[in-house]
Amino acid sequence: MDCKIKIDNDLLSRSRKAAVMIADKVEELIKDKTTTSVERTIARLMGVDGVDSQGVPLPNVLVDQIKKSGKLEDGVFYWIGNAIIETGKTPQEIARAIGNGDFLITDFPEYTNEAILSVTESVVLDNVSILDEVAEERAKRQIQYPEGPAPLLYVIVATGNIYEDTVQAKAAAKQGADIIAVIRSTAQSLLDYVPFGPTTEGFGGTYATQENFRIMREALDEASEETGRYIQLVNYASGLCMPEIAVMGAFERLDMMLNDAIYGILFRDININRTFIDQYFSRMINAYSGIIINTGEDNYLTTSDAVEEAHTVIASQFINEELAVRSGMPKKLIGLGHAFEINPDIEDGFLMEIAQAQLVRQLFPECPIKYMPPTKHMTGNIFKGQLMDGMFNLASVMTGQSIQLLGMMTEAVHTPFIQDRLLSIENAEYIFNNARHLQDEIVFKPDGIIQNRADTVLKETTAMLETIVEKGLMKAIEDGMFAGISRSPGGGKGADGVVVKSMNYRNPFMDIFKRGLGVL
Amino acid sequence: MDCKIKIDNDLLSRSRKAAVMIADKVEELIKDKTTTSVERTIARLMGVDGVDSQGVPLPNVLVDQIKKSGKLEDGVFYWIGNAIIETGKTPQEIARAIGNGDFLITDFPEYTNEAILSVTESVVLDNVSILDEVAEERAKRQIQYPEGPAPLLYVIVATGNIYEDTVQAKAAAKQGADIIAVIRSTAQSLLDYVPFGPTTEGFGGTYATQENFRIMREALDEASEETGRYIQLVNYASGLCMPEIAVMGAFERLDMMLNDAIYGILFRDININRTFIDQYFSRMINAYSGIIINTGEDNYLTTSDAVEEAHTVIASQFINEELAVRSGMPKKLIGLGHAFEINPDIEDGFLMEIAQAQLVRQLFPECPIKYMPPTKHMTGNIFKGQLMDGMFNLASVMTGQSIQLLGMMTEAVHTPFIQDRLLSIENAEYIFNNARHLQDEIVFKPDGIIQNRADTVLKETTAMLETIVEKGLMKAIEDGMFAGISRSPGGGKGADGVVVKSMNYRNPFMDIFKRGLGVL
Amino acid sequence: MIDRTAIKPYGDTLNDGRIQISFSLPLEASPEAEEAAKRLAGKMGIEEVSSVSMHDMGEGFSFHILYGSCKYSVDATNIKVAKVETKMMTYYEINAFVKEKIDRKLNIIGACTGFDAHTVGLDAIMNMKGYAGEYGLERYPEINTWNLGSQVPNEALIKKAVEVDADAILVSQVVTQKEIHVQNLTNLVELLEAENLRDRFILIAGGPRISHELALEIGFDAGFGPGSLPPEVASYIVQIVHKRISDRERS
Amino acid sequence: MIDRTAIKPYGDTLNDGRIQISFSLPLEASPEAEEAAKRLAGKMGIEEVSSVSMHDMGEGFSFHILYGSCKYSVDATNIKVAKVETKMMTYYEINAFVKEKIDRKLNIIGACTGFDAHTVGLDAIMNMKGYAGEYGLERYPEINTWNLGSQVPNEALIKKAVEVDADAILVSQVVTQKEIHVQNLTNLVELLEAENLRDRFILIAGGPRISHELALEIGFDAGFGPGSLPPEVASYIVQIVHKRISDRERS
Ligand code: B12
Ligand code: B12
Ligand SMILES: Cc1ncc(COP(=O)(O)O)c(C=O)c1O
Ligand SMILES: Cc1ncc(COP(=O)(O)O)c(C=O)c1O
Repeated sequence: MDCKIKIDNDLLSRSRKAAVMIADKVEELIKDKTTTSVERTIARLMGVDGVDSQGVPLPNVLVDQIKKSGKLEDGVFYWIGNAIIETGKTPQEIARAIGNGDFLITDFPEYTNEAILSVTESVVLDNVSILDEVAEERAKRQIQYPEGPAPLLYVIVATGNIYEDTVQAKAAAKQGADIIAVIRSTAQSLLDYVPFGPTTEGFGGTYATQENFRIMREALDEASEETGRYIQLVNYASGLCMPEIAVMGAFERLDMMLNDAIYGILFRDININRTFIDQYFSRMINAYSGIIINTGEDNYLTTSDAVEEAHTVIASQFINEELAVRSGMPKKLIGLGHAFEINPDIEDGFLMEIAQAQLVRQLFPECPIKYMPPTKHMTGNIFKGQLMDGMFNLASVMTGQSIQLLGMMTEAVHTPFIQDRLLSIENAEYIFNNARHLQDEIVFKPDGIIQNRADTVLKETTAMLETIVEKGLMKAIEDGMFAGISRSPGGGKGADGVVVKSMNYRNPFMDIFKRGLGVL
Repeated sequence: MDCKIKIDNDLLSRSRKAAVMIADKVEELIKDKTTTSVERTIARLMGVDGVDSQGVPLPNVLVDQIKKSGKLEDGVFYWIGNAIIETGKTPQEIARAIGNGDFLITDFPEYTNEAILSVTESVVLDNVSILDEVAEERAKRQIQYPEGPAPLLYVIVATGNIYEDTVQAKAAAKQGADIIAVIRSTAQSLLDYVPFGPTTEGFGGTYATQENFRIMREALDEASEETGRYIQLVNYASGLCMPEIAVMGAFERLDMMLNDAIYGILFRDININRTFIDQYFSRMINAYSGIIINTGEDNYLTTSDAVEEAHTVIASQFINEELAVRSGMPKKLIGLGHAFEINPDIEDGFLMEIAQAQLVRQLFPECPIKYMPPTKHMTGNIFKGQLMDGMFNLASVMTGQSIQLLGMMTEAVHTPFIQDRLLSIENAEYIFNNARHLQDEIVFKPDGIIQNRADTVLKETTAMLETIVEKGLMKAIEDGMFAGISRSPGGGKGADGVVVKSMNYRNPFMDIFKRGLGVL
Repeated sequence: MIDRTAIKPYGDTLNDGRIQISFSLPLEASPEAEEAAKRLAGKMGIEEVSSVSMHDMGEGFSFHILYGSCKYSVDATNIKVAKVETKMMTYYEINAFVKEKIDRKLNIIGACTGFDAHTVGLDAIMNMKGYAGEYGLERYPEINTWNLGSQVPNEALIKKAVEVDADAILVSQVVTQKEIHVQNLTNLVELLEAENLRDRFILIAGGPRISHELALEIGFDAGFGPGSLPPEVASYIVQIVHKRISDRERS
Repeated sequence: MIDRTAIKPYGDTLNDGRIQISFSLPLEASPEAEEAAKRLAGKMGIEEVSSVSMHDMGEGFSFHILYGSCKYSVDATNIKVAKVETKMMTYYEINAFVKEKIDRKLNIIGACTGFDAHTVGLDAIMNMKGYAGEYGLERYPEINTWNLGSQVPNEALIKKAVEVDADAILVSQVVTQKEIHVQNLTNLVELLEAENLRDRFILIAGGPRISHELALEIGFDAGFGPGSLPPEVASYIVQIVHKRISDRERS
């Protein structure tokens, strides 16, 4: 990929420096804290799964009981370990027993950390080695079924019924899709637990459950075998259960996870601390398991004006990138998101889209860039919509994007029908192929509309990042600097799930992941 | 408009030189001949119109009678003038009388050319001044209702019924169309007369009649007033009645005429001599009346492969241009045609389309270039079709084309429905506006696919033209060098309408037009 | 001439009935699937059916595009559609109207209810910045506004509406899958009725799939669909508030 | 499980019946026109109709896009579509077949008849170069061909077919407006019958709107639609010629 636009290196290094300072403060803020969802994740990593007789997931049963006893500050690892010593049971048996009301886990005599580390060593290593195996399995399959040329074709399924989803997903794969995302039901991000088992009822999406992951993975593996291409599976490590879903995805060989440092705060009114803590551990799980994350900056442009707020996308990408690096993510797993959302009626709007896409591409050359389609300005006019999606596909292949979430001509009407996906894949394949090397063919005029637009956006980005350094990210969010949405540090859902860790607290998984990822 | 691709000036000047030599031979061939259709045209220019009791157009009645008497070599002008002297009637009265069988025009005693010129002077000048007035009226209206930015939006109507056509045309104008072409009925080009009066039955189009021209002109003038844009009207000066239709269009203020030097020979198997003779006079009428012609090279690519045969389009454009110049056409009236017809499944096909469009644009910088949409590779898949039309529109605005014949998503299905036109106009307006200045923004890589493709095509063009010089245009056509269709010089329809002029022969209109146009 | 009592689709000739349809079938592409598609069109009253495109989609599905001639017509002379009848005023006229005729500031509260987090539409109506060149309600000097944002439970909305003594409640519903918007809106009306509060507020729904008719059916006072503008909504509210005051004074 | 006796359109859930339709109405865009469009859809048996787009087109017309749920289903178990039944052979197999089993070269003549000047389709089947990677009939060493090109009157075609003693006549018809192709093809059959020549030739029609079924109806032996390939046509001809020879020998 050539460098098509000139980038002001001073602005670039100032932006990166600002991102580092912003991330420093976030790390400072979260380093002594854990959350209920992180603890449930640790429980899952120790093998706890399933539901009690009321249908409450056992990780919740366990963590809720400890929390109720006021002892979550020691962490679920400590208490499970302690119970193992006392009962000789496995973590899962312990959780089930608690679910049955057989005992309170916090009632047992308390052993030393050393004792606990030694009794849990095998369960920890066994579970980590499952993650290793899954990652190896992926690597193996990706060699056996190599992927096509970028931009990769990413489509969503969203029937609400996991079994309908598999039909649609396999059909899409055969039609040419490379990546399948199962959209979650509207309500899920605010649930403080992960539903259990296969599900067949959701609104605008299908619940993320470990069983649903497994069912879809199996279907896509079949599709891989039939098509000869490794079909990637995506879900959302987002919302109140961010790290739990990350670990479930890691167990079931998901390949990508939507995961953003700020999205939940802004768009789901989730507490800021909760989000940052969850995000840090989620990304570590993803990184360790070789799962690509997709950040959610595209959402800013569905809410605010895509011309006026272009720089907020890039500022957020710098922050998301830096935070991901702190979780040990290599650049190649950091999928940064942006979107083609400029009002189609604007003269030369396409030039501005190209400027933005090219800028993102060049600022983050090692990151897989995820390009989101026109949505906000899509109307029920499916014929014009098909065209806007075509221009989006062209912008992508002209600027070397990596992951192309395909636009649907029925965007303003319904979640995709089977034929909507067919036509969107056909759209992308036509444009990508027909203009395959256009990016190598054209040079942008040095002082033209495109270059000038890129300059302006980068300038505004640097200015925004430096303002955030000054006032702090919290205050920036409170001031509505992203998507015009204001959130206060104390507010938001899930705040009560944030817990300051005690001296006793241990999370051996994080230690292993850090070691594996080379995080200090 | 910048020069985006480098053009080899040696190839360019060799091509032009070849075109001059080819045109020389064509002029040589035709200069001592006339045709029945040219003669009917002269009759019309003298005021003959209407039909006899059998419905045969009076220009045909007149010319057929003279021909039957074996005296067409003197020309219809001579015989009408002669009859005026003898009968004192107007040309129209004479024609009507012949239609009634009152007398044979060739039976009168024969007067001298001087006598004839003097008695016809006023009728000739009066009719020419009608043409002048019509052209002035157009000029006036084009100032009052200025046209929008290029590419101009050109759509067709083809209901078969002139009254439905006007409804569709006015709706299209309001939706944003700049140019309306009324497609002719399939059968018309092979009719050796022009039907008379308003018509309501046609296959795949509506008959070109002078009354239909008038009805549509009136409708479009209303549309101009309502939209504030001068709406141009197009028909076909093509087929066996090429010059007659040219003159009817000139009377009824048509603005463009499809008119090609070779199209009829190839695609309608019309005799070569007939075509060249008709074409020469048709273009003179068009030129004198300020009517833009549209050549038909696009048709080669609907028949042959657009990648392999690209050079045949440009070779033909050089010939068409040179022949038009000989008829006194200024460059700004020579609308050269080409087409976006590369198989959409070809990798980098879009780059080849751009190369071709840019090449045509730069080779003929003063000519209005008429760009024809994808048709051959359109299927019933209207959703993909809408997209291909979008890419066509993009190629156009990227390369500065002048006249954009809009593609229809239903191309493979039916002649356009009212909504097909709506959606195609919306398509063009979106793409043109959204990428308005893209052509000023990008430079093509010196040694890239686009430049190399343009080089190859120009090289092949020059070679083809030089081969044609060697073997002669007749032989080239016989050898199937254009669109793979072979036609022999003696064959084809309308050959019997070619007549070698006698010493007596006069065509005062041609003299006036030549003078007006500065043709020697 | 067009016969308005028997309006038919139009392709290129009056009453030709030409229409386009497309759909998928759970049959793999084959001449039989194509025939099935045509027969289905036939059942729908489409004549001269022409199958113009068929795609195989894998997994035993095919996609079909057809053209044909619809044999039905509709009587356009007896169609009545309920519409918001109040006069559309400008920003300035609305503020002047409130000042003159109501003589106190109006209180308007809005929310995206249930799990709906699509705030852009409601913001378009309420936010300072407004929409399509029109100021939003926040900007109106004669109107006090509370925009509760996204995912607000109906109960919370009612509580706040009572607290601020709202004249009008604006509810946005964008997600419509499985008619969830109708359920949410109906539930709000029921809750208000249960607490005997229904008549206290002008109840307005909005969203891309909301029509005035639908809103009336559900028990709202008005509904605003796609492309609605802030002054349309404000015009309606101030005139109805004024009317209700006048009615009360008169009785 | 899919019930093949009651196949319905599929959007994202089995039997949801979802379909898309679009058409124009001779009514200017208005809520009433939108309602008229919905009622029309209703008459077509579409339920839960949602009008998703309406354009005004000027001159009193509007364009409508709707989605909805089709209430009809079709029985896919009783659909039979006539198909060309001969075995598809390759270029080499066909030539070998002629050599071995017929032992003389075949004569095939083709034309675009009437006013039809669309030669590309016929050329795809007949020309040397062929189509989609398959050689055309001209290339077959065991076949003599005459391609008369465009706008050939039926009379001229018959005359030439008799002259060259054709085994098969290929007719291409692309323009279909007002069913002109059906008229042209029917006329050819009638002329042949009148001259008692019908049985002498294998009569084949082709074109984008030709199906085998349609061809049979009109009285042709076979029809070839969009995407047909030269060896398909050649396979059919050589096998039928062979069959007719065998039949004759046997009787
Ligand atoms: C932007 C957007 C989002 C953004 C929302 C950001 C935000 N801050 O609002 C994000 C990315 C967060 C989002 C998320 C989701 N979305 Co969403 N989203 C859209 C999108 C692209 C545009 C909506 C929009 O902003 N339109 C612009 C505004 C101005 O138009 P409007 O809402 O119609 O408002 C106008 C009128 O309707 C009216 N109006 C609206 N409200 C009110 C209220 C009152 C009182 C009045 C008077 C008037 C009024 O006035 C406004 C101005 O004229 C649509 C697709 C589309 N193009 O329509 C999908 C869409 C609405 N989303 C959809 C879905 C399914 C979701 C998700 C559930 C997906 C998922 N499973 O994760 C999530 C969850 C959201 C949730 N919990 O509600 C579906 C809904 C399908 C359906 N019909 O049920 C759509 C149609 C996309 C699709 N095809 O799948 N989405
Ligand atoms: C190319 C073309 C032309 C070219 C033809 C050049 C040429 N040398 O053939 C030109 C520009 C001259 C032309 C002119 C016109 N055309 Co035209 N044309 C087309 C176009 C774009 C493509 C047709 C084509 O070549 N397809 C490619 C070939 C390979 O496909 P095919 O024909 O289907 O052939 C395959 C099969 O059908 C089959 N097959 C076909 N014939 C035969 C025969 C036999 C025996 C067998 C076995 C098989 C077989 O095998 C082939 C290979 O698989 C179509 C639109 C479209 N995309 O389909 C319009 C189209 C056919 N044309 C149309 C019209 C109206 C015209 C005109 C009448 C317009 C006018 N008023 O001036 C004129 C007049 C033509 C005339 N007198 O017939 C309409 C017809 C509408 C209708 N359904 O009736 C169409 C559909 C365009 C439109 N939407 O308006 N046209
Ligand atoms: C980062 C991220 N997470 C999650 C979601 C999905 O929304 P929800 O919060 O309902 O899971 C999105 C939507 O685009 C997103 O970008
Ligand atoms: C120059 C020219 N004349 C005429 C026509 C129309 O065909 P016909 O010969 O039926 O008039 C075309 C078609 O594209 C054309 O390019």
